[in-house]
Amino acid sequence: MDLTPNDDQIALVSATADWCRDHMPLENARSRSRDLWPQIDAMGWASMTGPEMELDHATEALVFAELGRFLAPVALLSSAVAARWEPRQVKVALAVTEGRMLRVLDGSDASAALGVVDRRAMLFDLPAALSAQPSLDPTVTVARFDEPPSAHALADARAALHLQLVAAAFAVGCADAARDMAAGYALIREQFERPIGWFQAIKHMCADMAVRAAVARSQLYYAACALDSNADEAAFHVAAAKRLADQAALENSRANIQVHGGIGMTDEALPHLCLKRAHLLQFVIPAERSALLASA
Amino acid sequence: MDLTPNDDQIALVSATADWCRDHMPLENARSRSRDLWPQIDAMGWASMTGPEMELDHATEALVFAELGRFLAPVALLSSAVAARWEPRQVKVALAVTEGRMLRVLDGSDASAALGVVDRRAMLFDLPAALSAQPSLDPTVTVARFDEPPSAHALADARAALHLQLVAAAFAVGCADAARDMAAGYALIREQFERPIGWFQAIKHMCADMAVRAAVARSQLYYAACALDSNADEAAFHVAAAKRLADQAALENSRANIQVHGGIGMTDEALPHLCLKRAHLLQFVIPAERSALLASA
Amino acid sequence: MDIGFSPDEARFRDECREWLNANVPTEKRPIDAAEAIVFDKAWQRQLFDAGWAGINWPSEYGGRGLSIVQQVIWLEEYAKAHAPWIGANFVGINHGGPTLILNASEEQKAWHLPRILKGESIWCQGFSEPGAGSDLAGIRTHGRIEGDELIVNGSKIWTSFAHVADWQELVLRTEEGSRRHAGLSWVICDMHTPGITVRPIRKMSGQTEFAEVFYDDVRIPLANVVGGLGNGWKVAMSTLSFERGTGFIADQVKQSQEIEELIATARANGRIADDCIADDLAQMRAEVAAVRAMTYRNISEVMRTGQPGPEASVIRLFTSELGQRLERMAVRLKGAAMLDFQYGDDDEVADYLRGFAATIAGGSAQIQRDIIGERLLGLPKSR
Amino acid sequence: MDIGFSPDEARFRDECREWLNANVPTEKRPIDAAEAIVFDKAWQRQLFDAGWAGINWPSEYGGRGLSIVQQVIWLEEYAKAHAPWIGANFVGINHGGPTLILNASEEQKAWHLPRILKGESIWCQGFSEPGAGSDLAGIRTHGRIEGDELIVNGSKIWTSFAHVADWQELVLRTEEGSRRHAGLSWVICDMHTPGITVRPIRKMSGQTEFAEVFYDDVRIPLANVVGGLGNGWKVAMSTLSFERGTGFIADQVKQSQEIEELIATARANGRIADDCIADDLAQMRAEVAAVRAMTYRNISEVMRTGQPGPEASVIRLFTSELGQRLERMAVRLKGAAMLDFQYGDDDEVADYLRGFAATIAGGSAQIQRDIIGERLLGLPKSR
Repeated sequence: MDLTPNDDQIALVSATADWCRDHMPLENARSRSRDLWPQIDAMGWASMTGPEMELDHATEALVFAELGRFLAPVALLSSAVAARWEPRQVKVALAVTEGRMLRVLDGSDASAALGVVDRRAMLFDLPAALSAQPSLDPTVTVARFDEPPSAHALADARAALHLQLVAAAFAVGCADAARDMAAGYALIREQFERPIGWFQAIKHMCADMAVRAAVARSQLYYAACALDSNADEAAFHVAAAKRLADQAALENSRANIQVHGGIGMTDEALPHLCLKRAHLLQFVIPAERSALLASA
Repeated sequence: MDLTPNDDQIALVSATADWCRDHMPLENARSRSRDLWPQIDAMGWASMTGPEMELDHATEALVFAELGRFLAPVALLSSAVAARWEPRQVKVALAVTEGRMLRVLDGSDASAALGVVDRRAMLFDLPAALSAQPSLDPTVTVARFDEPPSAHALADARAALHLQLVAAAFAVGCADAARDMAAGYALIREQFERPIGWFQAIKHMCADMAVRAAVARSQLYYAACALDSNADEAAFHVAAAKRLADQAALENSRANIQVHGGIGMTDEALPHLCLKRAHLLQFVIPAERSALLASA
Repeated sequence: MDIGFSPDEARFRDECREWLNANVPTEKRPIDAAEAIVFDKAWQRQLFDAGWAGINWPSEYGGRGLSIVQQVIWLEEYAKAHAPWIGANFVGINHGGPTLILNASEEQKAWHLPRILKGESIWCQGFSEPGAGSDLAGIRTHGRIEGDELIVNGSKIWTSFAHVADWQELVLRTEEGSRRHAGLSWVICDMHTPGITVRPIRKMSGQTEFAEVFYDDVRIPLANVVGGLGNGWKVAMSTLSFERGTGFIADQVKQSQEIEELIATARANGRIADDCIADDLAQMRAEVAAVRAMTYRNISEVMRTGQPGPEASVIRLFTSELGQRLERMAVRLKGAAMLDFQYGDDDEVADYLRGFAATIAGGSAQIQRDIIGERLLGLPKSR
Repeated sequence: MDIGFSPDEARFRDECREWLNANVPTEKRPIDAAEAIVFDKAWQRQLFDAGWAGINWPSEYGGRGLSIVQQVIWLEEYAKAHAPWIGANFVGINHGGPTLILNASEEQKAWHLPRILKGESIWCQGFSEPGAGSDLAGIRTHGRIEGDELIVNGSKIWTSFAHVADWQELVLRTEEGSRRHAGLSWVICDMHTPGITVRPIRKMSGQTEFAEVFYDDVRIPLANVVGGLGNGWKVAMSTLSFERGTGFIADQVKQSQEIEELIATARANGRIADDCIADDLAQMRAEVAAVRAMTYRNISEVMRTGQPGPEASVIRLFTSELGQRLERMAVRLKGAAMLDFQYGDDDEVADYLRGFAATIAGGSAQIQRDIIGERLLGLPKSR
């Protein structure tokens, strides 16, 4: 039993953060070039648990939490799942279904989209050209299909859990980003002749952000290990991780805007990017009550 | 339209508070003598809206909120309702039903108990001697009946709303009492060489108590007026008042204990009396979702 | 206490309703800022001509001189009729005008008030600064007296309608070296004066309704000072209580409508079958009712004493947080369609995103809780 | 990272389980305080004799000298077996003993530690004072040095088991005129010394488990000072981190059991059909799982670095509030039977009422949030 990252994992996380800071800084999230995906692809993040690298979900979760902190492209989620359970070397877009309606997120240069229907991961075929539009999340485009295109289910039932897990990791990263932005701002912004972080009202709001992020991150680690060890209760633990990570991402993002005050409500500041990403992630296999209440 | 008390009402509330402070102080709530009820009866509170005094529910709600602040005997609620809709000069105990089980609260010297079953006020006949026990609320005794005794329904459907209204008034008083205790303590208790009310963590907790109490009190006034004017939406407004008052009483009572710290958890301090009363009132016609969602 | 209205008041309500039914524009208020201003001015003029502008403003300045209850009735009927938001006239009608009524000289009132009521003068606010948001007393924009003029330098931020406004209620430091609340003045600033630059700021909902305003040696006549040099803090605060008299009515009626629409939506799409949704809706319906009751209590207090009670700060805090919960429910009921939002859309998502301002602008929720703790409960000041 | 245990650890777990299954008393721990102490001592002796006391305490003082993971496994199995609460031995085992291990002299350790493990010495705490609750540095109880003794005067409060304790971990001011954290000492106080008076305090749940302790010229040998005169603050703080290594395990396992019981109860009485109840249970089940994960992370950190991470304060805060929510759900599911509670009952209502202590004792939730904001996030100290 060990729920702390080992030295290799720490080095990998730190290298990921360095790369993101240099090549994918949050400040540029709204104007990412089409060249970004090939660079990301070259870094191997989309195939960490695939047949070539064969890393475990624990390592993947650690790295994806770091990528999530920089609001990395959401196609990383779907591509990573596809790479593991139906290996292919291409970008796979993220699919969100609701009733008959299918939304394809981050679909540029993708020929397929991966999403979950009735707890089963599905690969949807995409037409050559998508009519994509801007979406709520400024880093993501959306293309809508009133009727879903042709699709097939992935053979292994764990693929859906895998998608839920990496989405939870992204949400944990998002929660971390919001917490750090808020704490950083609370240290430098002054009102009433003091840094606002001196005031308990702000300090405790930041403390609650830290609590939510820590709780979600811990469960993420446990869930990743449970999936790695094929534990019976993996489905519960992954759902629990997703529930807590979604809440942490959304509530931290909201609190971050409140801590920032006026500037937090503007398009030019960064806090709204976390908020919008947090909302997007809510739609990627939200944790159902029934999954959380299921007997192990 | 006027939702502020007039001069007569202000005088009546203030006289009520004076009497309570002298004859029924909170400090003695656990050891009230059997003589208290005849004194209360003599004050006329249990028959304010009855045929002799014919005061309106608005005035009654104001006075009952004040009585509630001193955790007055709960039989006042049931007695006031009985006096209006089936006039009698005796103490009527408060009945709480759950399934077949009937609990009679504050039943000493009472020959009947009033409670609500399926939104209908019922008068239950009581045996000459009750086997009453201490209850959660140290000011109240409870006697249990596995099968309810003989009973009849009050003719007017408004009797149930009346009970809900005065119970809401008691809860508003309870919420006020907790708020004032907390604010008072926050002013005198020092930690870190300052009154604890100086700290935003405590100050904002007290502010939230003030908000809850003000919100509940406002809706109480409106509901009382709606019942007075037989407005169509009286049932909704009374339910809304009960919901908000119950929440204010319970959450303020909890916050009050937290503000008091260690002393707040003791039997000898007063905060727990509000908490226990707040819990008791939750069982007196809680506001149902359906009543709050009903179309006017 | 009673919740009924007098026969006169009931008649007045009927008049409001009749006129609104016949005259509320069928087209929506335009989203485009330039078109919106034309729309706003025309609609305000129409209101004025029909006698519905400034219902409780003094009649000598173009108002109707009626009671606050009649103003409340008008606002209730106005919202119920889904009449358009007064938009660019908001600051003049709800803030600048009331401040002038309470504090300005005869000349200032006679010139400005009728123009505000007629929609001829558009006003904007100039209180917040980049360094002084919640901390209004931290204002650094300053005016140096030179002859009969102030020479103003500095900047303001979060100014709505700055790009279309004719006038600004500008609070600035007119005493060199003064600190905090002292040495501030409340001044009428002509937005067309040379030296003023407006930089629009885009909100996270896509709108550019507010802006940063820069002052570079801007000359304002000393005659434009309201309430006397150095009394700016007192003048600014006086309006808060006026604003809080009837300022809540419009919000309250809007929230009443919103909760009914949310319940209808949840019934229509079946989501109300989820008890969690149903219970949240039930809870908010009770709370919206309570806000009306609180608002009525507050107005009753104004009628009785001429002043809103200290609980106005409670209404403000509670309404702002309730509004945000209503907006959250609206996007929750929207489901994955929320993902389709883009800048330019004016829907529940835009409302939700804009709604973050409710607990930030005009004194954050944190400041409101300080005020409640200190003024209502007498706890010691921590700042 | 992995959540599995080694074959050795798995074997150890089997041993724990076997012994517990065979030896956990069938009768409940008595409610009566006098009977409870006899029970507690006997059970502790039984644990010691079988080699289950002080699993990760040094073997030279009667412990087993095993790893923290084995301690964790024991505590998990202990809770799963519904073995009795260690009651009066709590302070000695979880607090006094660990403090001595980290700070005491050889003589002190050799004399006290085995007696604690055998259940022969009952300990109580003496930190809080009427004027120093959350503000531990506000301690006023003082000891004047006279020869080789301290002459102690003052009082302590919220001392659990004071009426049955043999020894007390007493923090007091030993430097006249010293302020705040300076000049405090951590002293072993013999509770049978003349001049000590214990006044029991009844809790709102009816129990009198804690007390106020008064010191009137109480003589304590200077040899009983632990960690050196004037180092009391450092000594007291050292235990916090030890306590936080494994101190959370028992709570966590208890909460795991509670949530499963609540779900079973809600299924049995049909209340789970209310989606609001179901969702609260689902949420808390996720949170309880997360607390286990956090606790494992914390223990992993201790194994790796010898120190729990700064996130121990997060576990403490989150667990205390989660525990209260679990207790609230338990009384919610109880319905009107809650009204039947009376002093002496030891049921969900008693747990709920006692549970208010979780966010007050040992540093209020407010203090915990300060600590998290300051130590984890680096925000400026406000006190």
